[in-house]
Amino acid sequence: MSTDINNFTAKDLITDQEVRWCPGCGDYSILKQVQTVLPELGLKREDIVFISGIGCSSRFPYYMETYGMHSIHGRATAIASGLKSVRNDLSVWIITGDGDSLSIGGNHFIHLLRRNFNVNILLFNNEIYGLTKGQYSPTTQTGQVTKSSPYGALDHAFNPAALCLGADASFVARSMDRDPLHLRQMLKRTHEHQGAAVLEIYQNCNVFNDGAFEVFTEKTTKKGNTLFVTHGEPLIFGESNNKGIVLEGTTPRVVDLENTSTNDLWIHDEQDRNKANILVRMFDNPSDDSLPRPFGVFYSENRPCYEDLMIEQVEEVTNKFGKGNLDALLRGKSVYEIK
Amino acid sequence: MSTDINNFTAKDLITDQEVRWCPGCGDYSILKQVQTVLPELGLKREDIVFISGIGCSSRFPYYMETYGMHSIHGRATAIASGLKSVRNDLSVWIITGDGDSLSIGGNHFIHLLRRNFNVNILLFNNEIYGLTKGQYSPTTQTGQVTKSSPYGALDHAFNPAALCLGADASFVARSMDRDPLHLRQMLKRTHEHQGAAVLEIYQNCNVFNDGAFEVFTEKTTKKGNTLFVTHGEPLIFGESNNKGIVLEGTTPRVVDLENTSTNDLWIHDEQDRNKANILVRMFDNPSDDSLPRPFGVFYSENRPCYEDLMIEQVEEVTNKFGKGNLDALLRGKSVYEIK
Amino acid sequence: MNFSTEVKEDVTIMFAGDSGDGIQLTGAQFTDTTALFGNDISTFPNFPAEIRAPQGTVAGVSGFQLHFGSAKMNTPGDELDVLVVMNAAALKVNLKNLKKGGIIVANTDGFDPKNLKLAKYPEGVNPLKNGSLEGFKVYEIDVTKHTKSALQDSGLGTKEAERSKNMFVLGFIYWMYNRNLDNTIKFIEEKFKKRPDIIEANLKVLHAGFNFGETSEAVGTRYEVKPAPMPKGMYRGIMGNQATALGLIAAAEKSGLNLFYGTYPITPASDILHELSKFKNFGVKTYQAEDEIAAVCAAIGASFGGALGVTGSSGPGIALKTEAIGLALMLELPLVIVNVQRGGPSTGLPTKTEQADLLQAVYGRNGEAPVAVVAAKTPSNCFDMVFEACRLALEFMTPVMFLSDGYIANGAEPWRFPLANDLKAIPVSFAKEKNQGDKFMPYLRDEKLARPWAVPGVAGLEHRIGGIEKEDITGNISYDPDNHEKMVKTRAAKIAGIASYIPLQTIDQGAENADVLLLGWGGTYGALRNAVSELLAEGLSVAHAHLTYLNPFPKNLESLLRKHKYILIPELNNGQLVKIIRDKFLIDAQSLTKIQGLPFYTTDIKNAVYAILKKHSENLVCN
Amino acid sequence: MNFSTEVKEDVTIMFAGDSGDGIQLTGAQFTDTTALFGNDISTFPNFPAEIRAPQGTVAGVSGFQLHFGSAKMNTPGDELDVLVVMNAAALKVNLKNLKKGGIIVANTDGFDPKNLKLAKYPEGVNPLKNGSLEGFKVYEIDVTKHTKSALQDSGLGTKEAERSKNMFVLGFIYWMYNRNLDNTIKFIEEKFKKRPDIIEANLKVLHAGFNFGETSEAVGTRYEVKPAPMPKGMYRGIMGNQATALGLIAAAEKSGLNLFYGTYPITPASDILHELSKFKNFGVKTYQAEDEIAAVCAAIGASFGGALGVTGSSGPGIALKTEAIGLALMLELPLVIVNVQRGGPSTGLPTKTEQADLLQAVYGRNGEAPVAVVAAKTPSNCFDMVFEACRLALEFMTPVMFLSDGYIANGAEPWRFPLANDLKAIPVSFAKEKNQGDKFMPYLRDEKLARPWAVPGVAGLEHRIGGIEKEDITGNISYDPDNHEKMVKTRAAKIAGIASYIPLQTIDQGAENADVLLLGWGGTYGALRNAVSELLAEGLSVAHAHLTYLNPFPKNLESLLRKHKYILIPELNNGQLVKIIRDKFLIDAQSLTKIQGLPFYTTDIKNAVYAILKKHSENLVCN
Ligand SMILES: Cc1ncc(C[n+]2csc(CCOP(=O)(O)OP(=O)(O)O)c2C)c(N)n1
Ligand SMILES: Cc1ncc(C[n+]2csc(CCOP(=O)(O)OP(=O)(O)O)c2C)c(N)n1
Ligand code: SF4
Ligand code: SF4
Ligand SMILES: [Mg+2]
Ligand SMILES: [Mg+2]
Repeated sequence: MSTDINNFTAKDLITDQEVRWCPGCGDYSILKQVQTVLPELGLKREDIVFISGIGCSSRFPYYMETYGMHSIHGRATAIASGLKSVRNDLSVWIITGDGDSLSIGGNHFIHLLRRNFNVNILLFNNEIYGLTKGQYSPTTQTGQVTKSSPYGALDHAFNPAALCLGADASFVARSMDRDPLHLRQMLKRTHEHQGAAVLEIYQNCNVFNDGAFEVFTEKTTKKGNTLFVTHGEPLIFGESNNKGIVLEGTTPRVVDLENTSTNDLWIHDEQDRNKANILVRMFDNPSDDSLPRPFGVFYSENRPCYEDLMIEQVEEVTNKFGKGNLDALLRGKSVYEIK
Repeated sequence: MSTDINNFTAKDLITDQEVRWCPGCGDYSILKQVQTVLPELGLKREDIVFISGIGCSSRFPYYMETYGMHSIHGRATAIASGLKSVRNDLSVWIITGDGDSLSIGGNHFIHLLRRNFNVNILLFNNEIYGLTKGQYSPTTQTGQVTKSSPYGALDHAFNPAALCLGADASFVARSMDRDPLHLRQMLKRTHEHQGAAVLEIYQNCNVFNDGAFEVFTEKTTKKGNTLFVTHGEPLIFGESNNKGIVLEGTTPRVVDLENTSTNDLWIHDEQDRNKANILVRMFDNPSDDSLPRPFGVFYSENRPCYEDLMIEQVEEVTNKFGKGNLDALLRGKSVYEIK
Repeated sequence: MNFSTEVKEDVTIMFAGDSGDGIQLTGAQFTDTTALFGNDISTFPNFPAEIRAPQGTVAGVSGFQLHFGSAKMNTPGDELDVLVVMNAAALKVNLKNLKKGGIIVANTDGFDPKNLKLAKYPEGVNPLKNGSLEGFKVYEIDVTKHTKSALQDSGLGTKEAERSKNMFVLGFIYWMYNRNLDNTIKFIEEKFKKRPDIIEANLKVLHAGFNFGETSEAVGTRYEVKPAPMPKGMYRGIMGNQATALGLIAAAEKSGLNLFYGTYPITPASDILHELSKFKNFGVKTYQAEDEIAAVCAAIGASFGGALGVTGSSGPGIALKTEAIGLALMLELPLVIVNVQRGGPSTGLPTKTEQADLLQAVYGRNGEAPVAVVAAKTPSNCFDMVFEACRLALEFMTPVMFLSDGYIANGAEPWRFPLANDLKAIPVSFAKEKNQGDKFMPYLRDEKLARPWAVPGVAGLEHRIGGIEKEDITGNISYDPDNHEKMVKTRAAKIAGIASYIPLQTIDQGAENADVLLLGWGGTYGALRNAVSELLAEGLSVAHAHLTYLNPFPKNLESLLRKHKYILIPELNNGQLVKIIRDKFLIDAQSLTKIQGLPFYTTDIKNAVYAILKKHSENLVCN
Repeated sequence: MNFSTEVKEDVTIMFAGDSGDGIQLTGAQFTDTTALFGNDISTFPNFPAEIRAPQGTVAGVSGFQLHFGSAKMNTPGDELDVLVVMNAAALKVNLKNLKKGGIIVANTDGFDPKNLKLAKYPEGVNPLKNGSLEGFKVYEIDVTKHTKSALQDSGLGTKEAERSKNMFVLGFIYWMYNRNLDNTIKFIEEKFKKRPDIIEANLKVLHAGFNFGETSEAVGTRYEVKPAPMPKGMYRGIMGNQATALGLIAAAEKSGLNLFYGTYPITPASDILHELSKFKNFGVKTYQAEDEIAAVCAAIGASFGGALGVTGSSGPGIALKTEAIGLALMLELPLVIVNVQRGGPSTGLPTKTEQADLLQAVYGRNGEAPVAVVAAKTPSNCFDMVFEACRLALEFMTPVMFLSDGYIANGAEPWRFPLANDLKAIPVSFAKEKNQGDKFMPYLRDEKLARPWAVPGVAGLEHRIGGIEKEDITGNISYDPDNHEKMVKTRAAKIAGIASYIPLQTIDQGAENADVLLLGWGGTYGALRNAVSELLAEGLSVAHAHLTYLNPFPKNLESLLRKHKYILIPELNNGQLVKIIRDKFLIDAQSLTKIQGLPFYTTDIKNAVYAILKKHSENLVCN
């Protein structure tokens, strides 16, 4: 990263548009961290593009003095795929909500992951539809009372990270609006990954789903309920880092570090998909609520990016047949003359 | 299952419509097995509904003398969700292709799995678009030359079973057109499962993708390349059942049964999601092609069905507020009289 | 007291303030009380743009406009008589709509430097102080101070105390219009059942507001608005989306079917989902699908299963449903599609009103794909027309599009609600047996050209349907050329034939052979009715007909139109109905359009009529 | 030899047989050879319904119809002069189209009991034997036997040998029409380069067929069809979908852009994808998306990035794209939407042709959402019109819908292809710098009302666009009522303004003031042209104008129409263009429709014209 490229600061990323989220909304913090991190990534500002769908979170591009598109509900991933197909030189950031990406946009989302376009997906998960004023989303907890579920939501929620892994995502991570430092680290990792990188960000919607992630974000409960994973490090958490996770066969268990050596703990390996699958499922089993919720990079895999494959194929074919000649194309293989 | 309910035979399921698949198509065998199994399930014929999308495979309902709908591309799952919401008494079978379910229909597919409607999904995977004459599908192998990929497909294929698990499917199984016995067993299991059951069926499209599953279906190669899993049984395969699979940590390895006791083998547990995730990923690692491809029921979980939850909620609310009275509803809470 | 009482025919009030100021509740309370008093009322809430803006800004202003009076109120009013503002931003946004000489009630606390700055008034400018409001009657009240002092012994914290501000304003306005507090007292007691301290506080402040009017020297005039001569009967207030929800439930009950509502949230249609989801005890099933395609498909599935399948959305969501609507019309299953129109194209103006989806409703599908289209003209008419949509869908085995719009969906009016018994039953008969010898023919038609509805579960009626062209009568796949032509024509004839089963078109007001006929449709009814009333009063030869059946049209529409000299078609779009009318009847109908996300004002329409009359004055004279 | 030679103006042949019989290849070879000879040609392959049926059945019949002659061939012919059938099913399907007195060439081996049964002839009935073909000239040839005996020493197995059957038939027909074998010999040598044995076998059988004609006593007449007086130049054969693909590549080259084609396979549009995917060496990127919504969105993304973004589909897929097309028009980015129309509604008749998506193209979106619409009239015209679509999209920064249909998409004709240099360049200039002082205004427009195309990567032009209504000039979100009206009107004016940048409408044939003007559009051109030629030859006062620009219309359309007494609009739908014409011009245009998945026949059109002339004979006489 050469310094002459770092031609902008966080301030330069602020647009002339008034930020219009509700006071107290978690989106503010995420905006702030993104604006803080971007200048440190060695990018030119003009090469950065934010593409969003529709939702509170999807207003994000209006607040970023970069190129941007606020598209239609659920389609940011599809639009970004086209953009990346023709412009692999750009740094493309997709901003999407839990409804935008996992409900209406679910199909484009999983297909983008499968194809592995080199984009950064920031999934603002507030477990609710914010913009349309409070209906349940595919990540809303079963039983929750919302505008559209006055007697409790019946739906079983997606586990977004598990869905990503099932769709062959090459990078899956999680952070939260209330932990700026971790969020910035994760934003960097997301950017650095070559391929489709999903960063799920727990985001508080203080108007329609206040406190959904309280246990993970509030000082009093955070340490006991969150597990920050780091590649090569043992899984440790707890009030005074006094607990760890061991893997018994394929089953994670909480252990007390007074009785267990950290050497016996599960050592996080970002490249191990099987373990990543277990990691992201840790809190899915309601019968075992002692397991903390993991944050960090769960999985990271190197796999060719779709847009690079496209370019390679164009080059290969061009090498084989020579650069296309329009006249030859129009003539085709079999011509005749009328004299 | 009382005999007076078994009022129909396989023959009664044949319609007056000419079956119009290409000669040699794997769809014929699947049709035959379904017609064979259905009368044994204790269902009334009039309670059976086949719903399909669009594709060669989706012509299936026309050949079943039951209720049926040949809908639009990718939407059979969505239509079935509505039908099941109002008619939990019906046995609903969804017929879909790899394009129909995983490409255009991907979103409805994963959402149906998440919600867990009690339906049977038969996914005819021929790794190609048959009906539109041979374009690559989301399960086509990377590099394959097809009508739409004359220089080889760039796409990374989905692992359908892994995608299903990521989407919280409650039942995932696999069988193939060329193994009628196993297919019939799997059809029964699929039916028996209470909840959304996905049965992926490897189906040969002899016109556009002939031999895609040859190594698994042909006598000479089948035994060495397939692994039939059964709940509670060790994972054994090979020419003379001479090989087994052990789980080292979370990594499956092939062992020779001459050196390893079957007691040390991985014992299949349908209820273990973590192991199921490893099982369905076994052949994903191209560097390890010694691992066989598994068939059978990979995962099965008991979870409430969506339509039952809907009914329960209607009942609860009705119990609480009494059966709705239209006059009271029209009056509302605040009325006044003009005299 | 030194105040006089003035009698007024009608009054338009706008309550405006920050999203957090309880404006919508205040408006609703005033509405209820005024309805109980016997006035006719029309209301329209005006929400801020989708995302709540920081407090005090122009973007965050929430408004509630209501129009009440001693006659039929057709619209929430064009211009305001009274503007109640809780802060500077609210004044800034709404002042332009206030009549010359109108009243401003301003909460001075909302005009402190901070609020003035948030409202983007230039440094040092306070509109209350700089003479800019000359020509209006301004009542400046420090509502916050009065509220606090009313509550000083209540033990409530400042924040909680301040929340009752709106009650002070409400009390004051009640006083101004001579209203009784009983209804609101009852409401407060009900709402805060579990918090007696809050009840007490709110009542205190409400009375304080009322008494402030009574005792303050500042206010010189009280107003009296006599009850309206409304038809006798039982009334309630109703909003359009609510009426749509009730209409659907009523149709389900009257047809003996279960209602299935498949939808995906979208402004301004979501409230129908919210409303319906409350009524599970009617057996209603609401299904919030993953997207609009899934929603309509689920409704089709439900309909296949014998339920009343309904799906609802707004423009962008309707666009997504078009392929599946095509399937439904090929399957010839009943399906009701609710479209609460909003400003477009694309995401457009989601919270604003428009009528620009008519052509999409009539023509927006691949292939020859006719569906029936109806539209509601007022909030309460949503009940009637969505009920009609269900009736047509069930009687003709067809998709029916029901058009509402943001204006009537969120607007409210008094509704003389029907008794369940007075609603006509919708006869539905599922196929029970074979209909052609020993065979069941799923596409054998009745006299309405409707096919039988055979739902799974009946032995012997097993059959398959699908989206490929179907053979006449058998419903089997058919690629036969003549059969295709026949089926296309039959589906078209079925929809056209609906004309024989809907009411004839009537003239709403005016003569049968006026110089100018205003032909409207949907949510512009109130504005057109007002305008035509006034034009008639001026002695002009105008008439008004309002379409609620848009495909097919009532049978007599052409002859009705031909009796008038000039046809003017006012629409909140760039001219859509006018295209269909011109094509169908080759009548040189002219278009009056407004594309501002706003309803028509009376003057918009009157001016257009004046212009026509002027332009053609010669023709009209020599006649 | 005892045969005579008869000179014919034109001949229509149908080759028909089982899907496996190599019918399409046979037809294509005959086409090429005949084109080289200098005849004009029009061809139309007729595939079986989507799924291959068991061999020998009626559903499995594949056909290739071609019409060649000494004049301009506008259609593949209504009725057949010659029907070549490889089996009984092929005869059964196609006999009804054979002219009285026409020739049947029948492979007797395909009329064995098994084949007769598969073709569902009643037990014991063989149409070749029961006199039912009286009135036709029937040449019965045991093609299989001849083929086998030609190859008896070839060493090929029976199966492989039988595969050359089609070459025997081709050789025989070449003989019948006095054609030279060279072109096909070259083709075979090329195609089977790696299998000399196959080359030898095919050539043997080809010659055997030719010699059979020469030596067989059975055939009495040979035919001569003289070359057509075609404009001088270099020709090639081209199919519509192929022409569309080439047109897109040409437009990309001539605008200096990279072509991005986002699509999802669907009949009959898929071949455009297949074709384009071959030409990666032109920098073409084809993207087979997960569905049609993703396909159009990806094209929008590509366009945002500065590529020529194109998406293609057929009716059901286009329906799915409507929401995103609305976004593109709001973003004002170039986008070409290719719609190869097929029989509808819903899945409809996927392999058949229809023109029933016009109203969807013009009106099928939510809100006021105008896009430009153009249509191709012949296979080769697909090249010109899709090129035009690209030009308009790029010059006006707008979505443009290009309409093709199954008939011209799969039909072929000789094409005097242009030189790359003769194609007009499409000037594209990306925004390079700020356009208003030190600011970049993404919605500042040029004289065509087009906004600048500023692609990511240019420092200083950073900006945001989206689907919410945008403020004039700045492109910021705006909820302002007047701005919305202005933007709606501006977008409409931009599209309407295209009329100044397209050619005026011309009369294709006939007088400028005929009694009857046939106004057609799209793929019916050939049929209309034929019919009008014949009517003119009969001395009737008819004319033909054919629209390729459908929104907006050419500027002079109204005045052109008004010069004719009666306007008849023939369409392969239930009357769509006619609606727009009647609305726009209040002209009592009449509709002629055919909705059979088939093209018009000359007689369909002639009869309609006779009927009009008869009905109005009084008016026409007294004139
Ligand atoms: C096609 C379409 N359907 C529905 C909507 C309405 N809509 C806008 S945003 C949204 C969901 C927002 O939820 P989420 O994606 O979680 O974003 P959030 O507002 O919570 O950040 C919906 C349903 C729309 N704009 N377009
Ligand atoms: C909306 C829409 N898009 C595309 C198509 C065209 N289409 C029909 S079937 C099909 C894919 C078939 O593949 P698959 O689902 O794998 O079924 P198969 O034919 O292989 O059994 C496609 C693309 C369609 N009918 N409708
Ligand atoms: S509604 Fe929720 S998510 Fe949206 S801006 Fe407000 S707090 Fe944030
Ligand atoms: S194309 Fe393939 S999948 Fe379709 S019917 Fe033929 S063999 Fe079967
Ligand atoms: Mg959300
Ligand atoms: Mg397939």
